[in-house]
Amino acid sequence: MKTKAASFSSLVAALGIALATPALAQKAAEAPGGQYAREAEQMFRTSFRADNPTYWMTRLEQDETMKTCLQYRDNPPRKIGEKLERLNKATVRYPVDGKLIGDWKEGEKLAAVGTGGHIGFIQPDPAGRLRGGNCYACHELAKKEIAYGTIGPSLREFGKIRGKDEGTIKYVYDKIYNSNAFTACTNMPRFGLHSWLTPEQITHIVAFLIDPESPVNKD
Amino acid sequence: MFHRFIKTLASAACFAAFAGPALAQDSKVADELAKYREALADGNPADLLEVKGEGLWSEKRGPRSASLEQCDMGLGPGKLDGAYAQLPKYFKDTGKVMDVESRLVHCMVTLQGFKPEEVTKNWYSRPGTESDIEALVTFIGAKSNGKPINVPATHPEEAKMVKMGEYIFYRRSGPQDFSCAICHGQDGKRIRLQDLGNLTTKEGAGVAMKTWPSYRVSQGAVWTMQRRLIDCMRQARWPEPNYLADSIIALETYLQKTATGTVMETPGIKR
Amino acid sequence: MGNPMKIRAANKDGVTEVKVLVSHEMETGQRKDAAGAVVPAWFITELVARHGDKTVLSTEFGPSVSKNPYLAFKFKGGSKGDKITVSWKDNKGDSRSDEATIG
Amino acid sequence: MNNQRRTVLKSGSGAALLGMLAAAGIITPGIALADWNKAAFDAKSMADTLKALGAGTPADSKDVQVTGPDIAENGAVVPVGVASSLPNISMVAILIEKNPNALAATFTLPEGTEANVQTRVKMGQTSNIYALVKSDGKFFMATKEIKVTLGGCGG
Repeated sequence: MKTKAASFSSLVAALGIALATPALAQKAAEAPGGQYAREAEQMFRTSFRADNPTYWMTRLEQDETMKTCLQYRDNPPRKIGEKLERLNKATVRYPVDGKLIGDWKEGEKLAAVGTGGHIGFIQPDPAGRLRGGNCYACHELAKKEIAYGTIGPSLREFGKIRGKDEGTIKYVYDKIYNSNAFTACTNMPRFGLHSWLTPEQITHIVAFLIDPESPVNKD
Repeated sequence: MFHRFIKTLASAACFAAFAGPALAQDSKVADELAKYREALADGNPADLLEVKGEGLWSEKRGPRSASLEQCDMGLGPGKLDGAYAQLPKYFKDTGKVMDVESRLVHCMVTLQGFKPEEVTKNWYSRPGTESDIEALVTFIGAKSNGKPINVPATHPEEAKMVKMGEYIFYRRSGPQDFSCAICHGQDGKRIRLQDLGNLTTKEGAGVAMKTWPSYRVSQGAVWTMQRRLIDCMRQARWPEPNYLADSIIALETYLQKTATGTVMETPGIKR
Repeated sequence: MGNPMKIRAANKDGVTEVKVLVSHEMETGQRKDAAGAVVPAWFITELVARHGDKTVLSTEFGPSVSKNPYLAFKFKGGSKGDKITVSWKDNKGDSRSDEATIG
Repeated sequence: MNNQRRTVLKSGSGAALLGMLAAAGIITPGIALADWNKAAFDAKSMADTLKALGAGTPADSKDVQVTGPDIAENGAVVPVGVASSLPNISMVAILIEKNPNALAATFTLPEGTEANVQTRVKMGQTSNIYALVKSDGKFFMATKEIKVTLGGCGG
């Protein structure tokens, strides 16, 4: 649907036909920033202190996935989305011992922690502060935690419903490692790709979701 | 592809199965949160700062021993009623699109004779260090209370800033793949228990923009819009843009244009 | 001396309701600054409200009262135009008094 | 950490310092009135706090109400109130069980002041809040749990 609208209006634009295209189709076709996109990128890049550490500034770099998602407002045409998914699928790395399900208790802690990784001068995190998955920011998980977000789907009783077979375990691991391997431009971060979480930490979160003893699946 | 379809189905089923009790629990949580927010609304510490800002506005200060009463915030010298609600806008005298804070700093420099680095040194407060800018912006903001936000962005420079703000809004980067849009591009979502406005709609942007500046209880301070947006970027784990950076003003212009027509209710009080 | 308080007092059916908002850090003494040093405790210890010369409330605070303390209470009596005086002092010896008129 | 805090309180405040300041004329005697109940505010547990307040083991009472939301969106500012229909209430106190020091505030109510006060407190975590009142010289108590929730962006 979106793809059609996009190609239709670009065709219109290419032919230079002054047609009253529906507002929606026009909006879907234009990349954010329109003719000023390049200038906006330049302006954004020069909004920071010149003496910032290099590793801070690398956080502004965009890989192909980020650039493409921006261009399509996180809603890429199907073919382009599939290409991104293949690209991201190829990045998934596994723990050396090959075990994809870890300790749910560790996973429970990581799911609740939203701190870590803040840089800058105003409120940076102290060096070495635990970086969590911050899963509750977006997902419902254990019943007892009422302060959960709704940006992502509810994952309550995930393991109970989806089972604990190898395929499910691998899917969950891969999804946390690189969410874009399944849905291009999803809101969910690519935790493994960016080394935000280690492969081992990801196995703990997998356990938190799947282990029958985990509070996600009990009580 | 088929695999993905199955997954989607399964998660839809998961949601449906638990929608009943989850919603009941959610509505009780929502009621209690409403109670919490209501209890805070009467007695907003931002009111203390507003009084301070009013004093600072008329006090003769700086090397030129001048007050800010001749400052032109876009409606003419000294005209503050509704001024906050029509910013950012293009100013001929500087040839730039300016927001309330960059314009205020401009006045403190040109009228009072302060050096820019002097006035922006404490652009936000820390425990034990107060910020004149926070107090002044709280005062200026309150002067737009009850006025509709009005940033049509008809000047070409303003229209350009709106587009550039839109670009930054959707721009993803950093170790969490964040952009403004991933949290603020949909209706009816929340992060933990905090409602997330869809800032791409008039309603969502309106609810967000009308209450700033706002006292944040988690921070024990009033936050200006610059502080709010710079902190969003900190939370995205990016480096902090400079205070008064054009990219922040561009985002403000984009958001204020989207919110145009919404009646201001400031200072607000938030988590 | 601190910043001025915001005091509101209103009489209704012979009862005066007083609402006070105080500007104060209320530092707990448990927070660490960016360099990791403990920020010393700094909080209001006592706050007294008077209607004319008569004390209508005296309170003692510990550091777990919130930053910029808020207080609301009611007393019998008071009429429009009467003065309400609120005074506080903190653990560093700082103090302040402000007044409001019952409306 | 708590020890450091206590040291600060010992050296930086307390009746002695205020007395000195009052004597030196730095603060007016009119303001340096009552003695801040250091023992009660320094106490950690509920039991020690009650002891320091001279309250012993107060009876639970349905005629005492702790008001406040069940859920606090942030622990830094939690609105709480105490109200009671018991006769001749001369004192009200708010205690937070799981805070490092349980006592948050005490209110001395002269005759004519209603047993109905509201304030805002800090809570380090989800906890029971206790309201203590002194009615006709006897102590009574009521409790309510307030859940403190985390914010989304992670601080």
